[in-house]
Amino acid sequence: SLQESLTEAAGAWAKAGHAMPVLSFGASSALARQIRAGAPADLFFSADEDWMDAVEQSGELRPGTRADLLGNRLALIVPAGDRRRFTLDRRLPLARLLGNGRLAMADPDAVPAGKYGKAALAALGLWPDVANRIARGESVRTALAFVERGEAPFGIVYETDAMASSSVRVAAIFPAGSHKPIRYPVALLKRSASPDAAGFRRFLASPAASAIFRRHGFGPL
Amino acid sequence: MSFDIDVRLRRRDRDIGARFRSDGGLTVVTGPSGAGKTSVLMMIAGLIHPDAGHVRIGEATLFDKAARVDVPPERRRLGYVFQDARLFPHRRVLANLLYGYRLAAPGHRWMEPDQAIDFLGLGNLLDRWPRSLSGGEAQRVAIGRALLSGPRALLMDEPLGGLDPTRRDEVMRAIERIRDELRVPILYVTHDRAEATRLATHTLTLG
Amino acid sequence: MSFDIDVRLRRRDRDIGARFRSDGGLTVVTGPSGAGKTSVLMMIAGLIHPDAGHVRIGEATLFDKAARVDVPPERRRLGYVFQDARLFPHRRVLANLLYGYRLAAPGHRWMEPDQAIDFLGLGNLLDRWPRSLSGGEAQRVAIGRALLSGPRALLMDEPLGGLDPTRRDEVMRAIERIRDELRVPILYVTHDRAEATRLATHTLTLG
Amino acid sequence: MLSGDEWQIVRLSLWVSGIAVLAALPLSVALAWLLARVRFPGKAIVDGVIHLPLVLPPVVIGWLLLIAFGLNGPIGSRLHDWFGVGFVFHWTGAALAAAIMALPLMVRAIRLSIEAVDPRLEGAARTLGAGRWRTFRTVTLPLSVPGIVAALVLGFARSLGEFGATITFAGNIPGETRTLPLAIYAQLQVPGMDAAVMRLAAMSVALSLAALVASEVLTRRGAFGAGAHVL
Amino acid sequence: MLSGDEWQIVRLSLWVSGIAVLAALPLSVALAWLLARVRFPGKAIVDGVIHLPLVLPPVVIGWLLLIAFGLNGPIGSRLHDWFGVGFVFHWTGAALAAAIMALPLMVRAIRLSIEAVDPRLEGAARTLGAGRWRTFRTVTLPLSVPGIVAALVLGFARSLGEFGATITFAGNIPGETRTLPLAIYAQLQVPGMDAAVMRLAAMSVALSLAALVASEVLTRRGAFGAGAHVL
Ligand SMILES: Nc1ncnc2c1ncn2[C@@H]1O[C@H](COP(=O)(O)OP(=O)(O)OP(=O)(O)O)[C@@H](O)[C@H]1O
Ligand SMILES: Nc1ncnc2c1ncn2[C@@H]1O[C@H](COP(=O)(O)OP(=O)(O)OP(=O)(O)O)[C@@H](O)[C@H]1O
Ligand SMILES: [Mg+2]
Ligand SMILES: [Mg+2]
Repeated sequence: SLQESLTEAAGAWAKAGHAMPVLSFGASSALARQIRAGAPADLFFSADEDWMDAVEQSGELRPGTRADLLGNRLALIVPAGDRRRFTLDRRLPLARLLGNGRLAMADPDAVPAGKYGKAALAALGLWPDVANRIARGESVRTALAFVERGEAPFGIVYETDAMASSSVRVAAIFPAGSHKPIRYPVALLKRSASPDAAGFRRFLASPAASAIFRRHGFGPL
Repeated sequence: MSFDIDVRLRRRDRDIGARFRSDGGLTVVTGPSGAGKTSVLMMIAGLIHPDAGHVRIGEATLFDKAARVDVPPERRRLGYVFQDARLFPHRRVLANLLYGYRLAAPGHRWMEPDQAIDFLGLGNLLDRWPRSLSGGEAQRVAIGRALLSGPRALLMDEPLGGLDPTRRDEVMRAIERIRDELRVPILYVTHDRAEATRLATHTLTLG
Repeated sequence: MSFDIDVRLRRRDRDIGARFRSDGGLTVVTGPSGAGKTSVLMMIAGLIHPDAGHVRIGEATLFDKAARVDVPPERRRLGYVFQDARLFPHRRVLANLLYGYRLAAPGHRWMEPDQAIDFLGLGNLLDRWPRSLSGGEAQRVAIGRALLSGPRALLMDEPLGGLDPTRRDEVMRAIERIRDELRVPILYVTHDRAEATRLATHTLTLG
Repeated sequence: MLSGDEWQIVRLSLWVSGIAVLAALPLSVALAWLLARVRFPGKAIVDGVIHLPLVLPPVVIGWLLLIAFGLNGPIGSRLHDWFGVGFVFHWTGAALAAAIMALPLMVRAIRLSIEAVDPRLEGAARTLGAGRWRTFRTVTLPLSVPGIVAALVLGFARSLGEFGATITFAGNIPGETRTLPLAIYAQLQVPGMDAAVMRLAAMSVALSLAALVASEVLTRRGAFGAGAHVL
Repeated sequence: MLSGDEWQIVRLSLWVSGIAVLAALPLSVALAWLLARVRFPGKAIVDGVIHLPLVLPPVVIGWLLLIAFGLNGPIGSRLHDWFGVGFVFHWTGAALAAAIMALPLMVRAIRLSIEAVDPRLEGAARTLGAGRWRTFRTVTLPLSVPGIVAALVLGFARSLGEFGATITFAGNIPGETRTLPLAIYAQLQVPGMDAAVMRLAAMSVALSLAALVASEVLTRRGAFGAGAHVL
């Protein structure tokens, strides 16, 4: 998730002599709804392009300020004790590897990480075999916990999440072509009254901020 | 001051009620268990709604089915000593005694707390919780609470039940004074013949 | 069958208790309000723990502080008619009457439900809820419930309070029979002199 | 009105909530009685533990359940070895989560009612030959019916609405653990699915209304002829 | 032990939960009385609406609050224009969410106690000259203290644990709406922060234990000399 790196970036921005931005973290859906309900926000940084589109369509964005800032990769993870490595392609017998176990991932119909995961598995032709073996989590974090606790032998999460947990190991990275690029768009809101907002948005795209994001595993675009 | 009462109530199996007039004094109400004595008192007090009839005490019409008069219990000014004591369990004895006294208009009061505490022998119970009282102690507090509320009439449902002969005699003397000197009309339920003979100016037998 | 009782209890302000023996029959307990009559009955029944003393009825030692005997109330087999009726509000009259009867060993029972219902005049109340009973009706049910539990002795706390003279006489006759024919020892609290004179084989005055 | 999938979700929700509440009831009664009528050392701790599911965010409770009842957890592994019972990714897990979340509400409601039972009636039962346990069964418990009914209603409603602990502990598996709240949450994550959300939410509301009405009828039945001598 | 930030979170949680419970109390008492003692058409609906926060997933409640109390919402816009009160991204929003979520528990506890008050005592008060309202204040309410205390405890605990509605409605803003559960959730999102989670969770538990102990003391004070003639 964006939470840690963004907090760090905000700290760096404040250290450079600016006012500390007020950050509110939550599911993209919740944030988008708050914006639509008239919440006094300046900037929307979303992990879900669909919700950014929805906010854009309802005319809340300041035109020309939307940009994709970060990218991420999708990882197949296993519990830390599992030493196997795999290559993710059509030949991977994922269903057989799962056995009676389940594949933990965020909700493939609702949450972005799940949607990307489903698309990638489908592109690899693996989805039909595992579709009824999915353990859906409310978020990537829930899916991660299932693998961390050994309840599920495999999980699909963002590379950034996998890197942050010592209880899981990345067994494979999904090929870039197997799903739409994972992008984190940011945009200024029409309602924004803060003079600092545009500056902070520019800062997030700056090399200084990029370094922070990269350290957490994001691929700045 | 006088009673002019006519109340009736339909119960599942039979009718209950009473009809009588009396020009003040103490009316003893007797009758077998289940005759409806308590029910009549409750109807007069406004705690049960009669199906028909009227309740007049002195000049005041407190209930009249035909004329659609129905004064709520708190404005009837009737001092009710219940068959069970019904003390407020969350107030100490003194607070129970003063509950009605404080609500009464000063002009309506006709007994002071000290007096009641004295003749009912409540002096050393004042800071006790009702739950810790013996049967007779609770009954005496209930009598005091009703007298102190400055009522225009008294409804007493076996008020001396559970009192020992000495207390009984003291309370009866007080009731006689209230009847004769203060001329408060009293409706008095009892099964005790001696009590009835001593106190009654009228007798009403139910059932 | 006999009572051998010595119970005492420290209360905040003073001590309460009683000490007496009697060789069966009916022991009337009198004394002013607050003397400790109810407390003594409760201690004998095992509902309050005495600070010292013993309770022996017939051969059975039910409580002995020194010997650390303390039989729980349900195994003392004492039929307690409380000063307030204490009927179970969630059971109809018949179920109240049969509560103790059903729990008693058949060999301990000495009265049948029909008998009790008959002499207490409860026939048309059997399917009523306690909450709808008049004071006297509830009291009669309470008496029946205690008698039917097949007790080895009776503890009766003003059992005739609230009964009309006719019922009173009937119940007293039944108590006399229980005392004389069944020879069940009885501890009987009352303030009524006539009742005491008629029923007492012994008298115990407290306070 | 509802699609086949949606009906399945409703049925599953009813089943999970029903089982959760019935399973939690005996424990709730026992705990309520303990807290209402017994003095023992560590009472505050028991009381505190019961309240945990209220105080901690449901996700944390789910996480703790995962640690304790998961296949690798101290309790879960034993239950699995001895009885073959699994919780994670299984409807039993959803029911366990719902029961745990409902427990504090149920205990408190029953406790309030037990505390309101007149101990003098219990004393009367004792003199009539009923031991402690029989007295509890025949006097205390029936007189606590209002609290028990309230516990059932509160517990059922809470179970119907349970989300965070369930998804964290049991996952979100269609037909197995996807109850109404999980389905609603998933729809909420998708822009433009507000109508589907509303339909499922309406279903939840309808179920709980039915439970409420049933409970009112139950309580009225259990009123022991109230209404007589009312004032 | 706790860092400065963490203390701030604890203080904010206490403040938000305290305000929420105190604000919900009068409404809870009024609703409890209505449901316990008054018959009126549409009673089932009122009862049902009160239970909504239990039955629906908290996130849905947060969303409904957002629709109603957001700056563009029918209520929120008016409150903002007239009183300058805003809820979204503001601690008042967190308190409102907590109060709404606590309401059904509080109403039920108080209702149970009011229903257990002997109406004959209310009748006695009436004959002594107390009108309906005074009877309620001087007899019914004080005798319902066990339910009120239970309501305060349950409500406070529930408020302390409130997460879903708060984050959806009021956002997750440090120092403003980031209460303990939101902070815990944030830490949970970060793998490997289990120690921080545990520390914050322990804080929640400590606060609610303190509330529990206080409530036991309160109830014992309000026992009106119980213990006499116990059986
Ligand atoms: N809800 C009810 N349903 C049926 N009968 C009732 C109800 N409430 C009271 N009764 C009956 O009405 C009759 C009159 O009751 P009431 O309490 O007025 O009698 P009472 O004359 O005061 O008797 P007591 O001397 O025993 O106190 C009784 O037979 C009682 O059982
Ligand atoms: N918890 C208590 N604290 C202090 N005093 C108490 C407590 N419980 C009872 N008492 C007192 O103990 C005394 C004995 O009470 P008990 O009920 O045994 O009297 P009694 O002889 O049965 O009186 P009555 O004829 O009025 O029923 C009374 O003065 C009563 O007030
Ligand atoms: Mg009567
Ligand atoms: Mg007594």
